[in-house]
Amino acid sequence: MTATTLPARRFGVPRKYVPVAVTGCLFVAMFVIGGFRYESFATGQVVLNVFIDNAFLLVVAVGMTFVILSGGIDLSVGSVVALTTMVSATLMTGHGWPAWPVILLVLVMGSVLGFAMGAIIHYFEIQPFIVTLAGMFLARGLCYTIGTESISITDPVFTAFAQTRINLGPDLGISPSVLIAAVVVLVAGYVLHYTRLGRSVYAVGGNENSALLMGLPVARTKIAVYTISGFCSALGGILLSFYMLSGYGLHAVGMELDAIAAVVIGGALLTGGSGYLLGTVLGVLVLGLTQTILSFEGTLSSWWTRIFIGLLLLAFILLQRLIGVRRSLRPSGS
Amino acid sequence: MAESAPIVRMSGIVKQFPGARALDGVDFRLLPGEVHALMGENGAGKSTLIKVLTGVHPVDEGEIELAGRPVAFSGPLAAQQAGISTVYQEVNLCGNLSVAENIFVGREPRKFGRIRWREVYRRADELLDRFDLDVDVSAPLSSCSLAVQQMVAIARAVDVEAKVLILDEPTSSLDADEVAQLFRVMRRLKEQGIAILFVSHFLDQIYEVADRITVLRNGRLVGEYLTRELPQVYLVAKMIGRELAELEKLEGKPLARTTEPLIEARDLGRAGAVNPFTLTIREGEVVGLAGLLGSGRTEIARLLFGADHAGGGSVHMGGKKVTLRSPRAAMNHKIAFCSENRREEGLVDELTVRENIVLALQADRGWSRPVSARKADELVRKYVAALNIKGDPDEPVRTLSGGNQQKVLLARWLIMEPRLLILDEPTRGIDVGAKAEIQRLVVELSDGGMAVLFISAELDEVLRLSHKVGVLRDRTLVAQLDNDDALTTDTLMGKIASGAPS
Amino acid sequence: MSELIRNRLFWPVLILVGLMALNVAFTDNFLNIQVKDGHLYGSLIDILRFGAPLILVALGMTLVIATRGIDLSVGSVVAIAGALACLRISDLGDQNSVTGVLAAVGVTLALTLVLGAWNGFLVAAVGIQPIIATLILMVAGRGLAQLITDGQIVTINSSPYKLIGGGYWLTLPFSILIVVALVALTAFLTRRLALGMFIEAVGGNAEASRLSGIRSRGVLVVVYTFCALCAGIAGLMISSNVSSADGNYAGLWIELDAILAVVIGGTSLAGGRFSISGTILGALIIQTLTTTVYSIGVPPETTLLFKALVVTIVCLLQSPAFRQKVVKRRARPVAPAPAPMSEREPVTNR
Amino acid sequence: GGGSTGADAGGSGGGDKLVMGFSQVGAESGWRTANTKSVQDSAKTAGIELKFSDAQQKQENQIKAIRSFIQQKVDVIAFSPVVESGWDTVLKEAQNAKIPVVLTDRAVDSKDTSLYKTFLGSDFIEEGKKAGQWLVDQYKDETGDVNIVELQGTTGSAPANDRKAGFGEVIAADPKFKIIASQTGDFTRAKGKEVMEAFLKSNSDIDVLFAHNDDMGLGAIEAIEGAGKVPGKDIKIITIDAVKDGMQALADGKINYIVECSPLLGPQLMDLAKKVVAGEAVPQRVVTEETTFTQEKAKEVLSSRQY
Ligand SMILES: Nc1ncnc2c1ncn2[C@@H]1O[C@H](COP(=O)(O)OP(=O)(O)OP(=O)(O)O)[C@@H](O)[C@H]1O
Ligand SMILES: Nc1ncnc2c1ncn2[C@@H]1O[C@H](COP(=O)(O)OP(=O)(O)OP(=O)(O)O)[C@@H](O)[C@H]1O
Ligand SMILES: [Mg+2]
Ligand SMILES: [Mg+2]
Repeated sequence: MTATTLPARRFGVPRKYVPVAVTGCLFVAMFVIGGFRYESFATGQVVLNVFIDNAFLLVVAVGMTFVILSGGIDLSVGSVVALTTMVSATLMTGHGWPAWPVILLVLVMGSVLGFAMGAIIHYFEIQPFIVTLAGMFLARGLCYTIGTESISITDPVFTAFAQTRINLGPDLGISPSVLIAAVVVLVAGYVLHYTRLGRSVYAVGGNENSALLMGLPVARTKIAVYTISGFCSALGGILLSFYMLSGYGLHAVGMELDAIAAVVIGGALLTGGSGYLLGTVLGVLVLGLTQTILSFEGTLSSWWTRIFIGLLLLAFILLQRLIGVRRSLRPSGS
Repeated sequence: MAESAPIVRMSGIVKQFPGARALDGVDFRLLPGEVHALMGENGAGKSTLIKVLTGVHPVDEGEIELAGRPVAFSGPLAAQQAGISTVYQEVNLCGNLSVAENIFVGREPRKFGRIRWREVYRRADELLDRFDLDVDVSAPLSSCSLAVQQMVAIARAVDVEAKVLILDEPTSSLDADEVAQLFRVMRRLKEQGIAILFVSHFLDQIYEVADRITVLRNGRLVGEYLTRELPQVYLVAKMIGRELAELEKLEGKPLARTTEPLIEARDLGRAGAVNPFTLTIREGEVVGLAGLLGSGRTEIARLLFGADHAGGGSVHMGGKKVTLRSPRAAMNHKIAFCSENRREEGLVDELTVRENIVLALQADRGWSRPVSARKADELVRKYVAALNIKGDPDEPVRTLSGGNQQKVLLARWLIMEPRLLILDEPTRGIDVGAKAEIQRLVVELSDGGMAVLFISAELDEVLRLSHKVGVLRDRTLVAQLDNDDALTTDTLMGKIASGAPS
Repeated sequence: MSELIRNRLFWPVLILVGLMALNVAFTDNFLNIQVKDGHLYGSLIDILRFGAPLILVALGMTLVIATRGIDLSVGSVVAIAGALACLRISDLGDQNSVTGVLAAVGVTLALTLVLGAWNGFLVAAVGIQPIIATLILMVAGRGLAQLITDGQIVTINSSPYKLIGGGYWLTLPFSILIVVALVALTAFLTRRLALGMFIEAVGGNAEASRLSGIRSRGVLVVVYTFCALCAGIAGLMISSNVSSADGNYAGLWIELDAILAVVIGGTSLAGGRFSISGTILGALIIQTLTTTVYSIGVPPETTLLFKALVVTIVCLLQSPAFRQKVVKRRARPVAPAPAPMSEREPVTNR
Repeated sequence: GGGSTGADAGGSGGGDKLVMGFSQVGAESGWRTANTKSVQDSAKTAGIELKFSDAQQKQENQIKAIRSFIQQKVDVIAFSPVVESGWDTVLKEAQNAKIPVVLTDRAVDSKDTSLYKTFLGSDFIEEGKKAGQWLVDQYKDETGDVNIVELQGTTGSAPANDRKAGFGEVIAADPKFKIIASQTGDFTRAKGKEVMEAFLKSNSDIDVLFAHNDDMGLGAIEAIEGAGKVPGKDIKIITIDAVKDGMQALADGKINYIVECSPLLGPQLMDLAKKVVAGEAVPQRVVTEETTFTQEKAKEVLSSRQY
């Protein structure tokens, strides 16, 4: 019981940050290899493009991070994104609504949907996988009921958001969506690490029963988490509308898997309670950079593209595991 | 002691679980500024009463009053807000959060809604210092031993400004020093007028700290007594409903020096867990391990069972070197290990009592040779009777009371008929009757030739059972003492504290 | 009666019956089963026939989920199996040669075993989270399937192969016989032998199982391999049914349907207890739902809404918490519950 | 803008070989694969370096790919849009980078037609109309109701929407044509068969089947045979695409009519690309040569089909 019983724990990166650190290093390594392999790859704009092209995914993945940290899962995000684009496009193009009320409306819609799913999950004790799967069917079904065609968005506000470039230097620029995504990440990071809600999310994810017995507001936390995810999906949907300038029921098919993959690649555990937002950001970047590499490669047929994505994912996860395990073996613990 | 108005009053409480009536018309009251012990055998309904009080389970019938007003809490949160702070029986914390957070989560010091982390760590450090606990408060809780976790849970509950403090078997894996610390804190709180409800199976502890005792038996109230008016023997009689014959006497343990060494660990060790040690266990010998929290007792047990990989050294059985690469390998050498943490490392909650009991046996036989239903029935019936396990063998094991769960775990390993049985805190959370039962069992088994490695936080118990006691200090096996008449708890304490050979 | 309601298969059965009733109301001869060309013919038989691959995939998925895992790669394995088998058969000189077809099927199933073992290896030995470990094969596997077919649809004309998914034997659809055999085998392995207990133990508490001497890794590898094998056989059925292999679409999203079937059947995604009969019911519910959509003429645009509605109802009905909170709340004012309880004999622990 | 090609020092090929970035929708069907092959092969023959990118049926992936083509400074960008709308932003970026764009297979709905040079491809609505027209002609003497079932493509996808619309428009002229059931078969044989089986159970008198592609038609044929009916006789079948298996079935008399939708755009595309890069004028719209097949015609051309 003296201080000497304690193993030195403060050398290097603390163990809990190892997965994130490893992911970060691997991301940099990928970028460097790409830079050597392809001409005009190692430019700042390539990195910025990864942000531009994945701003919506980033926002959606932030919401997913909350859900996964709490030990749940949200399969509805992709459909909610599609529904958002569809509703925005119909209201603006079809009914001539102005942009801002539409944005407000869809954000509320996404949150309400998330809230409803969260409430069902908590109060009726149904598994999140199923509830959000039903939510996925529902949102996608609503898209098709609204219309099966793709609808263009010509609203000036949306067009401005889509086509404005914020210059960061010579030949370097980002879209406003990137800024929005960045703000979302910062706010979410703050919420997760500096508010009671955030810490409750971790606690509920760690052990829901314990959290309940410790007197934490489990119901509120779980419902909040799905509401946040719904909100983020809607916001991601708006960013996707900026990106595509169209609403379409087939937008963002399978985006839920991308979001989940990003969160997990970033080192979070699907069982909940472990992971960091920074990891999610890195996870999104890794997925984005993978795609960039593929199009720079430019010679892969469709199926080799898929195999290659799989292999890259595998290599990444394996390296992450191997390096991570070796690092975390050093301190004691069973 | 002037009787003031009770702060908690429960009357006519009934709680029915599917298959068990856990509480049947129980009355209970708790006065401010007293330590009130709730006593009863395993499965008597103590934990259930506490859970009903704090809203974990809704009551079926009966009334609860807090400070004279009827209440029905929707959950622990509501109870906490009303001033009832609780440590539940099994450590209920979040292993993924840091030690400090486990103490403060949900009530972190904040400024403009922003958590002040420095303050959190500082206060956590301070608080744990009060319990003489030296841990890195930023380390994840899961890296701490069960005992530390239990202390953290207590620290959390004590730190809440509450009118009522409930501690359900808080001392089950604490050693004497820790318990003393806890009692000091409890007395201080008592002086501040806080009512404390305390559950423990250690009678000495009850008599040391409790003012009043309520006894439950089979979900019914037996009575409420002042501690000083109720001698121990009567208490036990009230708990188990009959006289406990010869609790203290355990016969038949001549030092079995002549037998063959069964297992020898030579310079076995694992970096960061336990320093290399050499230990011989003979057939029919009971070897006790004594030491403080985190001194490495559990680590030794895990190494001998192959649960962790040894970093160096070797294990020999019957003169031949064996490698204990996995629990499987150890089981092949007829070694059994009853873990201290029954919830995380022992039982499979969802499986039935029957399945949990035959699990190891089945694993040993492999998937293709199922234990026949008849054999399983026979074994289960035998051990349910032998260990007096209360509960339906076909119900999930999680519905059993804590002590009965511990017995199930024990039964799992006893049916393996091992040559070396490693028991890590086997009497944790077990009532007096059952404890005597288990102790007698250990003696019987060793008389029958089985070697036992016995780990317990209670030095008395270690001394009573062991032929030889290994003393651990700072993860090092500092001494191995023959248990002759010269060895007393005091000499052991001295060893643990100083480590110097006496 | 209350015994019946408490049975965990009660609600799935009720829902299945409800869906059937809906069909009967809309379609005249829904329950008709005739013998046509020497085999059984009718909507009910269709549900079984088209449900067969889903039942198989869900069967494997049940065991994986029971170990607290999940297998996203089943859809790709379905595609790979179909692709490889059809490719091998199309290379045969005589596509109707039974030995040739058997060889093709053998090679294919061997490959699916390898794929499953690969998943199991990643999960058990490398320690990757199941969802990601199988995501890798999900993505790459579909590419592999397309690589095998060269992106085309491989069409074959082989009557022995046709038997697997589209043929009949003793007037019964052969695919159903395969399913029955596999289900019986699984039930035997898990319920008669001790495999089921090991799976449930590993899923319930992996560390405790390891300390009880169960080779958790081995169990995991076996389970993932079995799941891939089931998916492989399902892939053979699907490709055999239409005598062609489609690398891109075969088995697309079947993993979601399979997981849904497992959960509707009462197996928790948190691992532990599993129910094979529940899973079969779940798969039948999903297939009946699909057939219902076709036969009562739900327009394609609203199909998903309909599905969402049914899934929600199913899950709500199955949730004890829902029944307690919503159904009981209504009942309470009519008859105060506690009264009869106290009259029951107290259960004593003697 | 246009002609400034020489200035692009980039392109990984170096030298003065023309570099084309081509963003394909995916590999979701045999048709699409044939399309990809045609583009790749003719690029090789035309001496054009092809940067190929597969979008796996997602528009966002196509936009990403185009953006990366701009980054790689290719000489010309060609792509088959997944959907019509939503291309303005990225096409403007291409315009700013002075990279000409050629659309294949499907148009975009941009108001600003200067964003792309030309559009090469077939017209899905027209295909639906051709199918409908044949039906109207076939049944012009029939007085009773003609019961039609329709197997749609993937819900919401462009070919499904347009073929349905074109077909519906033509047959709407005569009220005797009744679509009694219409359901998606996801463009696949398996679904086509499954849906058709259900149709056959719930509708006893089906006269005509219109399938949005050959594959669903082929699946449906199996279902019809399973129900003891004769495809092509008891139930007339019209499909679209004219892939090899479909043509075979047509020649065998199991399908009655196929509207061609040709995937072999490669040679024309390379031709256009060269012209565009050289700054030559090209027509805004180039329609691929497509025909229709009856059973007789199918027998003649069957041996010479490439895909
Ligand atoms: N969730 C539950 N479901 C069904 N039965 C339960 C449940 N919880 C407790 N029981 C039963 O209620 C009875 C009382 O259990 P309780 O946990 O209150 O005992 P206890 O007095 O705390 O015993 P111990 O000293 O062993 O902790 C036991 O028979 C137990 O099996
Ligand atoms: N007082 C303490 N301060 C810091 N760390 C501790 C303390 N007590 C235990 N630990 C941690 O707990 C870990 C587990 O130790 P181990 O399980 O071997 O102990 P033990 O002797 O079995 O004690 P017990 O089972 O009573 O907790 C050690 O690695 C140590 O880091
Ligand atoms: Mg208890
Ligand atoms: Mg210990």
